[in-house]
Amino acid sequence: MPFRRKPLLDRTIAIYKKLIIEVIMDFGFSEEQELFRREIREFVRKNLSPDRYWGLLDEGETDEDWAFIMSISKKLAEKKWLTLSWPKEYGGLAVSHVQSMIFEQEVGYWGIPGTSMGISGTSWVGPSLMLFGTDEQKETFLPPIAAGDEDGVWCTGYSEPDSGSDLASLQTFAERVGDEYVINGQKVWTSCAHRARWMWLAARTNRDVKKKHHGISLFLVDMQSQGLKVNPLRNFVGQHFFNEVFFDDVKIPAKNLVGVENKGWSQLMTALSFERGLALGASGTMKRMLEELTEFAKESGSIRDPLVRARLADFFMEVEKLSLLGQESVWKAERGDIVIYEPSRDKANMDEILDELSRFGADMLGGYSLVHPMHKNSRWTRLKGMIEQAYYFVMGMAVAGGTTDTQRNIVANFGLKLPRS
Amino acid sequence: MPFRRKPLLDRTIAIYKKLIIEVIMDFGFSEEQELFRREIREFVRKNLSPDRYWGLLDEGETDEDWAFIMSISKKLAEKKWLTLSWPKEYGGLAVSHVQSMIFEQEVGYWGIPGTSMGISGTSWVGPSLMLFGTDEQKETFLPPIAAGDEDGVWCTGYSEPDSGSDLASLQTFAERVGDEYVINGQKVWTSCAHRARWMWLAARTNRDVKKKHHGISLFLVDMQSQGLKVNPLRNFVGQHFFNEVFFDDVKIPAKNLVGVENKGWSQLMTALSFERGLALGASGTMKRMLEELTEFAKESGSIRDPLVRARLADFFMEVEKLSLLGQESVWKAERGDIVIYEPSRDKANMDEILDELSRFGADMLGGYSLVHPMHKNSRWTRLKGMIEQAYYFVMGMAVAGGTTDTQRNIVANFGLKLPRS
Amino acid sequence: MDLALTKDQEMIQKSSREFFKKECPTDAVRDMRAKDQGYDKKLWKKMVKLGYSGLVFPEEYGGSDGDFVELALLMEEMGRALVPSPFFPTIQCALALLQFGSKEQKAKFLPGIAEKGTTWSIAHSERSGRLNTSDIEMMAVAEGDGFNLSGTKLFVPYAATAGRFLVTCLTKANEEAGNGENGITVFIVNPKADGVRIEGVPTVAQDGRCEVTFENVHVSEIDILGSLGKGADIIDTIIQQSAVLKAAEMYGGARAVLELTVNYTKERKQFDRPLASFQAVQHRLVNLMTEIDGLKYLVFKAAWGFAKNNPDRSINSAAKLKANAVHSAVCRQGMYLHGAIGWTEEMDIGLYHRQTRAMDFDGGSSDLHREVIACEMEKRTPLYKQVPA
Amino acid sequence: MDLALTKDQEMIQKSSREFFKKECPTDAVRDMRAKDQGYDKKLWKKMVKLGYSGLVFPEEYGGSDGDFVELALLMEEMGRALVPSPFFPTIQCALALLQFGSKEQKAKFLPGIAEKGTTWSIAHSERSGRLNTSDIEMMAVAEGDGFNLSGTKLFVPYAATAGRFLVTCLTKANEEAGNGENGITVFIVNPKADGVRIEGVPTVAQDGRCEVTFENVHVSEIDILGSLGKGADIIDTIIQQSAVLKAAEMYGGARAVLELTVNYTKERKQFDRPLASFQAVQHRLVNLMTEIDGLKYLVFKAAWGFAKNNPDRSINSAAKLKANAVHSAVCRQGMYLHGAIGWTEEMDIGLYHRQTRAMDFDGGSSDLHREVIACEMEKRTPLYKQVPA
Repeated sequence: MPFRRKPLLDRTIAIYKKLIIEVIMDFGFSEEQELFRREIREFVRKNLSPDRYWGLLDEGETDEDWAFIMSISKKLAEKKWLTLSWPKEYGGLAVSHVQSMIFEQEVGYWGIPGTSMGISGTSWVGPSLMLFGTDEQKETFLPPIAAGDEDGVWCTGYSEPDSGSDLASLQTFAERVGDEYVINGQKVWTSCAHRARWMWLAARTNRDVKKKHHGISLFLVDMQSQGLKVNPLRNFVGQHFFNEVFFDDVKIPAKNLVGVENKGWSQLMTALSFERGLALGASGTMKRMLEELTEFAKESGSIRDPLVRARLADFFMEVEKLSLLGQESVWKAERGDIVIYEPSRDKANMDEILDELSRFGADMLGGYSLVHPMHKNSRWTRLKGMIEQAYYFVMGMAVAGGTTDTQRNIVANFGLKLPRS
Repeated sequence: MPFRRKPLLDRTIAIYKKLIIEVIMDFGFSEEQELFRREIREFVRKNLSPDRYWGLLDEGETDEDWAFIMSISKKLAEKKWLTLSWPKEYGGLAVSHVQSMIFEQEVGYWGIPGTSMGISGTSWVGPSLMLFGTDEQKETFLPPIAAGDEDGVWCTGYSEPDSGSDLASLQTFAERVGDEYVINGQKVWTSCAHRARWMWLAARTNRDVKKKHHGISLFLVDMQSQGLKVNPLRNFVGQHFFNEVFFDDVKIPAKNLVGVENKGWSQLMTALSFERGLALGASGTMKRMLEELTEFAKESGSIRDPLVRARLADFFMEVEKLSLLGQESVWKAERGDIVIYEPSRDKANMDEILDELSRFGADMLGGYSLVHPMHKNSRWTRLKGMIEQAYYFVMGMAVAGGTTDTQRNIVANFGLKLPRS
Repeated sequence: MDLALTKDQEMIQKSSREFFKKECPTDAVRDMRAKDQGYDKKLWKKMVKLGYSGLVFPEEYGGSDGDFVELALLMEEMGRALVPSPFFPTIQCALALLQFGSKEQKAKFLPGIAEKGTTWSIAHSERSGRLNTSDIEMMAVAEGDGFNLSGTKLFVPYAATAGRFLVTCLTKANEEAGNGENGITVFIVNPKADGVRIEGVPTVAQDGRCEVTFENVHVSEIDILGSLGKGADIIDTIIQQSAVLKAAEMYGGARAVLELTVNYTKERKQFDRPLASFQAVQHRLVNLMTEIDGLKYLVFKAAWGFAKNNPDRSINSAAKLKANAVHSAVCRQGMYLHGAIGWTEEMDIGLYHRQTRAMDFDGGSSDLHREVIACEMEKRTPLYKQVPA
Repeated sequence: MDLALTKDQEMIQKSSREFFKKECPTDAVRDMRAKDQGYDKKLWKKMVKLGYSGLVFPEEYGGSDGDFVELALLMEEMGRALVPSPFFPTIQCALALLQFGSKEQKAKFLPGIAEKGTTWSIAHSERSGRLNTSDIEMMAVAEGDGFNLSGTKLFVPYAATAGRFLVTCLTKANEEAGNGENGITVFIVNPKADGVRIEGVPTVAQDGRCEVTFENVHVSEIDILGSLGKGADIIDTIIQQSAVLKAAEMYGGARAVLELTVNYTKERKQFDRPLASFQAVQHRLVNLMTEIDGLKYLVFKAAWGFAKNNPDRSINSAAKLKANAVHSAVCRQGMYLHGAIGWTEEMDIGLYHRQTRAMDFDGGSSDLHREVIACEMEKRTPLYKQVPA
């Protein structure tokens, strides 16, 4: 089957030439998309100081920090950027996957805070409610999220002390009593619980099931409920992201059940699948780290060291690769394909690159890498502390989204169709 | 419990000082041992050309090569170095483990060929026969090995087409008929079968066993037996180390059974455990490669490249580490401890280092690494072809002694006492 | 952003894959490699007939106006099918002719490549065994209407059957200017010229490598490619383009080896379970797949840059850098996961592994490309320091 | 070759392990680190009383004539127990005093360290944040009976409570000689001298790091360590010795983290089976164990070299190079295998991880030690080219 095109060219030369120029496998962006990118950067210049980088799990230590983050949420809401991909009826802009991607990349690069309304408001609580929620739930809960209100800040109650990566083994129990559910149990590693107004809770509603995946339901829980206690879990360098949340006969109205009782597992899986953009944001963040490190190398003179040059080049390649893999998922989603193993593939890869990049960065900083990442204003802090932040928190991130090993198992089963191990 | 020693010193100062100087944790060698090392080097200078390196699975391609290798075996036998660790009654020198170690290190560094009498004569056929053999077997089979005779060249028939790392699943069957065994089946990856006079064979003698490990026996098989066919298995670059061996009603005298029928598995495991020195020889070989690469870098000027310097330093560290780990096992054996997981630990590590070193070496050689490893005399061959040899054969070596993954499983179970996966 | 292939691209991919599957099965690869010249001239003629050699030439030179992405797709298929052929060095030279050749040179040489399948080779690397232009020592001395070339080139691919060479030399005029980089000139040389001696180098890839010695070989001034003393830029362009094309070929090969290995580990049982069910095996395969997926997009983003006439040096070099790492890794780990059987000459995986070093060499080593990227990074003003336009 | 410990060595190992287990449990570590000076003076006094600070001094200076292997064993135990103390910088300085100090200096200072537990610190690194002597910019200008020192030293450990500093400076006399390396002089400086200003740096390891500023600090000639302008050799020796001691400490820490992690993965269940039964987990742990075992022998072979008065630069540097890789790897992978719980401040593993960067810095970075090894390799005639004596 020869593909010389001369006969073809003879006939339709004009159309063909057009085809070649415009429709080749395309890694570029439209003018509108580039405009949007510039608009985001304009927003950053106007609203964020160049002296602080809010990315890399920096959710703000102090109340002042938190107030600032919420003020950014508010401004993002004004532009409808909090809910960029939501349908217009829920206050969104209903933009394409590609445009969402651009936003996530920029958020990663500039470290724009306050984009997710707690840990989960915009990313999966909203979209899940649109799919599974009642009309009343939609009317009550979506507007505060879209508006960037304090009342739209959510945390997510999945993990429990003994469940680890094995989410389905959760034990927190919600018992139906009249038109209420009474909740008892404990959640752990709950990011943002100390800031959130609401919790997106997965609890067991039936213990007599053959497969532990059955008998799980999802609830909307007021964090101000009686019997609910939030306990800070400081991390090993003293920062406060995580919490324990205790439920002692916490009563919530039955109408705060999401979807169908005991069918929560598939809803929960759907919610998890919304978290596709991890690699996009992370590659933006790592691009920033790499540019900052290159500048540091230029200023310190170590850019002349061939070892530094070689490693910078390697990381450029890795970050570019990760970014392109993230784009692959976006493109697949855009054309309606189902993305299954790709986010796991990219998550595992991202953890590894970030781990190596942060260690390399720390080596480059030498003595300056000794400085505590919480002391962002010390005069010995370099690169706004982002290297130390990454160095100490990579493992936390690796664990937070399911461990890297678990991600690789998923890719093995769904990406390579290998038998379960 | 303070350990200030002043009171002690006051009393026995002289004895104590002696203690300090002579008995600290000692990485050095005695004068006798150093002398032995010099004697080996003298042997090398006298008998081996500096233009060829015989290590790294180079068992000689041509009949001339083989004749040369056997001539070295003969000379080694004259010095009793083939059987250095054998008891004196069997023609050995009964040297210490440390002295054997020195020999293995030098064999690796200088690439001395012909030290093992086929693939197994000196290393496990001999020692196993001493433990499990009849007096007649010892009298018949040990002297030709010790003498470096062609009749003392052995191959080992363990692997079969479907057994892989799972040795116990072997299917070649030996049936007792009168005072003979009749053998049918097939072996594969049999190194040196085309040179060997004898095979050390593991075959099944009982199929009706609950655990497949039972019902295996060991035999001594004449390679000139009728019905035995050796088929070369060339490797992917055209070299001939491996063979298939077919048994079609091969009859051997019943007295060629080793030890007890159906108890072969534990004898076989004992034989495998004799193979402790792998890391010692390999670290010698890698030390040589590294020195040759350093010389190449000096000659080509790439020694001034900081990237080359850094990688050379890393490999120096790795090879030194591997060598020290190998010495640990020797020291443990010397003082009578049982060495269990250590050889597996070092084998897995060795495979990895050799893989990386050979790839680094190939990168350093640039275009010269394109040259075929079998063309050792081409004027484009560098470093006697040892880098290409290693680059293409590492995986073969990784597989030959049980895969690296299997080695790690062993270390996990026996070294770290982790539960079976 | 749309990562789908165009209809034309899909057609090239599909048709070439089918063609090579039929015409170049692995047994044929073994036979072809065993030949002295390292390939089969009949297969080469068929490839020429299909328009492969002129794919990206303008119509006026007998080509079909294809774009760089199509070329990369074709290379991918050649990598997948292990096609032994002088395609790569020929296209390396042809692209340089297209970009730097005079009108006369193009008219003289390109139709021969596109229609008659004249093969070319690039005689560049010397005793350093590297592609860095700073390593060039071969001299061209002005004489009469041109230059006399003397020196030795190493690892020249498929040189024995080439119709022309591109040869890099130091030209005296520029050497006096004191700057080695800019003192280089590229000459078009006929291998049949007096003083050219070609000797085969026995390579493990059996890819027709030669040592080519030039002894006072006279080359007319009209056979200078580009202009006198400006050869370093030409070489740089050739390396950038060929890095991407070679990376595409390596991507095809890497994907094929991954598939071979996945299939093997699914079938092969060990300790009564498929090898592919061991977590250690799975994670190796997953890591390899991740890198191979990533390589794909680096390659095609780079190729897209050339197709849009806006190549990105960092991406081009990143593609080859990643290819060098991935191709070797999947071959070595693939061999490992195949176990001893992968080592035998009957299995196809070894055919790929034999090429790893040659693939690494052609189109530039990792060190070379790391330095290209580092230079670009050093030059660039970081985004966060840019003042908005 | 005998890798067993001597009775004395075993006694030190056993007694110090028990001592730290009792006196320095991890809760105490948390408390001590939270103090301003970063350690507990009471614990330090006890350590002094046990003879730790004078372990390797000759008897005449109040020491117990221990050898370098014993010192390394003690460091190993401190690493295992995370002991916060100024032991390391004090011993760094003390070893330099022992080797390079005048009789008077030794008599004046060593007994104070051995018996009173006066602590010392080394003020060497500056704004480059590295230990390379070529980065030293601080100047000492001759005046009167000595020199005036001016400049800023960074990341000086436990400086706020130190009784003396060793300070590296460029001395003018030598700077004029034009060679920066040899223009360095080491001064013994009293932190209470006029013009010394000490400010704490908030480090994640909470290890009492300070910035120390010297403003025209006058130091008498008799407080020069070694001779004028020969300080580079002293620093080199200090780095070589302290590389091995720090590596020993890191070995102890790494071994402890491995044990914590192995135990945790055995207990912790996931998907109804112990975490430690997953092959991916097992292989991670096996690889870590291998490296930690290897580190042990590198450390003790290096220490043995010092004990025999025949130190091997390559081995010393290899020990630190390996320690830098292993300690960080086991902390990071250990954190990872612990899952989220490892991240909490209640778990001990985080206490080790907080030290990784400081451990890497003290005793020399990987780059520094790679270069030491490379120099040695370059100098050496390879065995196969040596002519027999």
